[in-house]
Amino acid sequence: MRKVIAILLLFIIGYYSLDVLLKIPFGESAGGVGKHYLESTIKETGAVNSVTAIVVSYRGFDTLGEVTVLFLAATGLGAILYDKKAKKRALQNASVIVKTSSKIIYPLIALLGAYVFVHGHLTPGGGFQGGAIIATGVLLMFISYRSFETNHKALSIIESLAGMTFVTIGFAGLIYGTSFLQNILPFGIPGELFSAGIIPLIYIAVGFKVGAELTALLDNLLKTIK
Amino acid sequence: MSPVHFIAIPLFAAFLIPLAGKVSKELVKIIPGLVLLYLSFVSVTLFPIGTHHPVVEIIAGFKPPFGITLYYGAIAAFLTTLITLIGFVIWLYSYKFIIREPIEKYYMLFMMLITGSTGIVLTGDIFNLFVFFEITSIAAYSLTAFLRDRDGAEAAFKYLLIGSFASTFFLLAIAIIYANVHTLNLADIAVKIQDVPVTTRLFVLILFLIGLGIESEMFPLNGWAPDAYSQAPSPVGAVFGGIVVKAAVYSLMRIIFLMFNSHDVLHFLLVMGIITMLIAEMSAMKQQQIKRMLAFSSIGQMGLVIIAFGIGTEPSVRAAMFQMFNHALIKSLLFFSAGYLVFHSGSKKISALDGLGHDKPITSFFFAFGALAIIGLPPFSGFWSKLYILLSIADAGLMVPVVLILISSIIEAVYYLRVVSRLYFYKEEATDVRRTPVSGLIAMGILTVVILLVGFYPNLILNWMTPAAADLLNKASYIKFGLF
Amino acid sequence: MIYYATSILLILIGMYAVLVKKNLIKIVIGLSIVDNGIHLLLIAIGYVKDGTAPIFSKPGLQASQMVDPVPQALVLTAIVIGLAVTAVALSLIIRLYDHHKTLNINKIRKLKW
Amino acid sequence: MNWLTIVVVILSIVLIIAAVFAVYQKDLLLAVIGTSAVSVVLSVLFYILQAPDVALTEAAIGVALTTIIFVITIKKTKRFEE
Repeated sequence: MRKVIAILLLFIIGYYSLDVLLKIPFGESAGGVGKHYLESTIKETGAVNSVTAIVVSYRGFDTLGEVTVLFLAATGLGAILYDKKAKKRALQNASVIVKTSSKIIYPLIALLGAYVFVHGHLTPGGGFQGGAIIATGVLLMFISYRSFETNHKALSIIESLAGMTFVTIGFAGLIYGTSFLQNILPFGIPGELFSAGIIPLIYIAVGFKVGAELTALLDNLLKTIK
Repeated sequence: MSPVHFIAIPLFAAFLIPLAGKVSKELVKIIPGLVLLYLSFVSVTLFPIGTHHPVVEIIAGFKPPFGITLYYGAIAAFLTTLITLIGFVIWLYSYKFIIREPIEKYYMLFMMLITGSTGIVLTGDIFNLFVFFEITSIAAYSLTAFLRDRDGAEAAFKYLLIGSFASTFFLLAIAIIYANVHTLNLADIAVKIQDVPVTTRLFVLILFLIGLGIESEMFPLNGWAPDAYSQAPSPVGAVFGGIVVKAAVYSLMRIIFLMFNSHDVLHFLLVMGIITMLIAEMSAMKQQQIKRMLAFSSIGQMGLVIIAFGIGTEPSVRAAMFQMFNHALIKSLLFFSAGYLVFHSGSKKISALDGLGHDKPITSFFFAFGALAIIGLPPFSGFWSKLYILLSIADAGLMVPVVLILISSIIEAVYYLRVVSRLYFYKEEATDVRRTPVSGLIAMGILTVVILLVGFYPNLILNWMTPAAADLLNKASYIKFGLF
Repeated sequence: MIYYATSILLILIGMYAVLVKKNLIKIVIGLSIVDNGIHLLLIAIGYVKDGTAPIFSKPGLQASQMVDPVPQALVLTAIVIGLAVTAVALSLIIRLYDHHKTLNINKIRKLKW
Repeated sequence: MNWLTIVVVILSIVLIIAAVFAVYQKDLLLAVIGTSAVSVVLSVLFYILQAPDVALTEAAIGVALTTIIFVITIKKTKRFEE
């Protein structure tokens, strides 16, 4: 019965959404704000990658919100899974080969993550991707070494400081410029590493923050109950 | 001084709290209070400016529609002030009420919830609205499960499930809007959506109604609310009733008045409001647990607010805003006092409250006070808002809603007075030696004073409601200021 | 066109899982499939025929020949939000399992609907 | 119909099959692998749609992290659907 109702409902939703979507022309060149962003990214933000320019500069406020959402998830998860007695992770020790190779690979992954978030304004990628890559590297260590511990204190300090840096950069824009999160630094030469004003700074802060948050999140998940 | 403080400062505090926790546990509790005090200071300075002339704050230095803007008009001024005030009393109340670890995380979630809800109220960009909506919702899910007991986790999961469904619809609506008008700025969308085919607009409207209606507790999407309200810690119940729902209703109304302002839509709202109100009040009647009863009453009150918005005239919108204000205050008071009544009686059941009026006179007094105020008896503020809503509906020439509202008020009176009479006219059983902490009493005291003050001088608030109603109804001025 | 159809199908499959499935983890899987569908839809909306990625990596790239970057920026945000919701949902599931020792929604009192 | 269209059609079909598999599979671990397959294919589609940023994010977050947290949860709860 429930299945029939669900399928009927979904059929209606599907029909109408297709009906609406078919009215949208597919593959036409960007109009509206998208066109404006493409035409003036370099001029207005100094970034070569216009997706990054939008994420960090034009819609930087969304990114602040996005960072908050991740922080919120890490906090909420910590609150929901909170336990007075700290638990050990219940994973087996891996074989020597895995251990040795992950020891070698781990710094490389961390380096790759850092590269991705530092070059966010030039190449695809940025703070979130870089942070996620770093967290996967730490996970590799978690899996291979039973005793591998992250420094919780340091993680939470990094998290906090990176978040505060983001907000502070925002306020700096308000104080030294005219609006919150305004790009107050010189843009430099587009395409070079040290360009695009505050974009790399924000992405570095985001990268650290996301890396620390996701690591803490994984650690919390791995350690709780059972 | 700029409106962005409302969003950035609590966020900064949320990031700061874990650092402060390394220094001292007490600091963790104090920081949110300081932040909210500062925000009330910001409110006081900005309020006259915003009500007089909308302040449009640009983020990141790009002119709308290219950058994100914050729109601090009369209604946003009113709602941010309300959120700050309620947030402050909730903090006061939580100070001694939340004794369960992790206290640090509780305050972080609380601060981010304030960020999210002020963000919802202030933002002038639809995707940004979505982001803040998610912030508010995720904080709310986590706070619901804060006690980590069985029922809390169930309620939170149910809330999360329905909430994620809602945000899915919301995101789909944004996608379709962007595909059609290629802009995300609310004012810009309001201009351009007129050229969009009618069927598309209807579809988007339905998506919005589902997406935002869930948080606004509209029938039939409010299944999460009773569980979430009753299983969360008591101050969190006040957070839902006083902050989250208000922000959600505002955003729904803003979108409807900006994009789909037609009589049919408003009539639909009216009908939904009536159904929501009647069903909720009748369910409240049957409840055995006090916080569930309050939750249903809260849904019923939101139904009343939606009815008033659905009339869509200037006096009715004004009355609706006034009702939102009153409901936020009174429902917080009720949740606060109920929290300690439950704590003292040791049970969530209404039947366990027998005779507490003699044992815990002050807390019981606050509850009785709140009950009388929410029913809408004369010297309290609730009376005025209900009266104005009824008058405005009668003015619009609709008699059926008036009768239905009166009937639901009677139902409301019955179930509230039933609880109050249990408090006072039943025999005292056991006495509880624990006392209600002073900070909780102060929080309730502040609310009581404000309710009485507004009850005697309704014009104090009502005068500010007039520009707020105009702000919501006047689409042209929103577009003019929102786009420069 | 095929992208629109695919994304709508994905959304519907996910919603079907959320509405019909009894297993908590299956429901969350359904939610993440719905999310994926919407992400695909957004990116498809921004696509420009024969366009290039919106990165001015070499000289000579025309702005008019690039795909719309806005939906991409939105999807970036939406993906992260989806991860956050999934993480919170799964932590709630761990709590629920701890209390009930089951993932079946029918055996958990309040989650029946 | 050029070759890219054919690739897209095939990928879309794989996408749908993976999603259906994820919904119907009783073994949750396999179902999660189904969702990560959805993410992998999506990530390729994003690349074809000229969205390398999104493709990278989907690969890092959708494929890796989401799958990992699902697997951890399944390990802590139950592997088979009743």
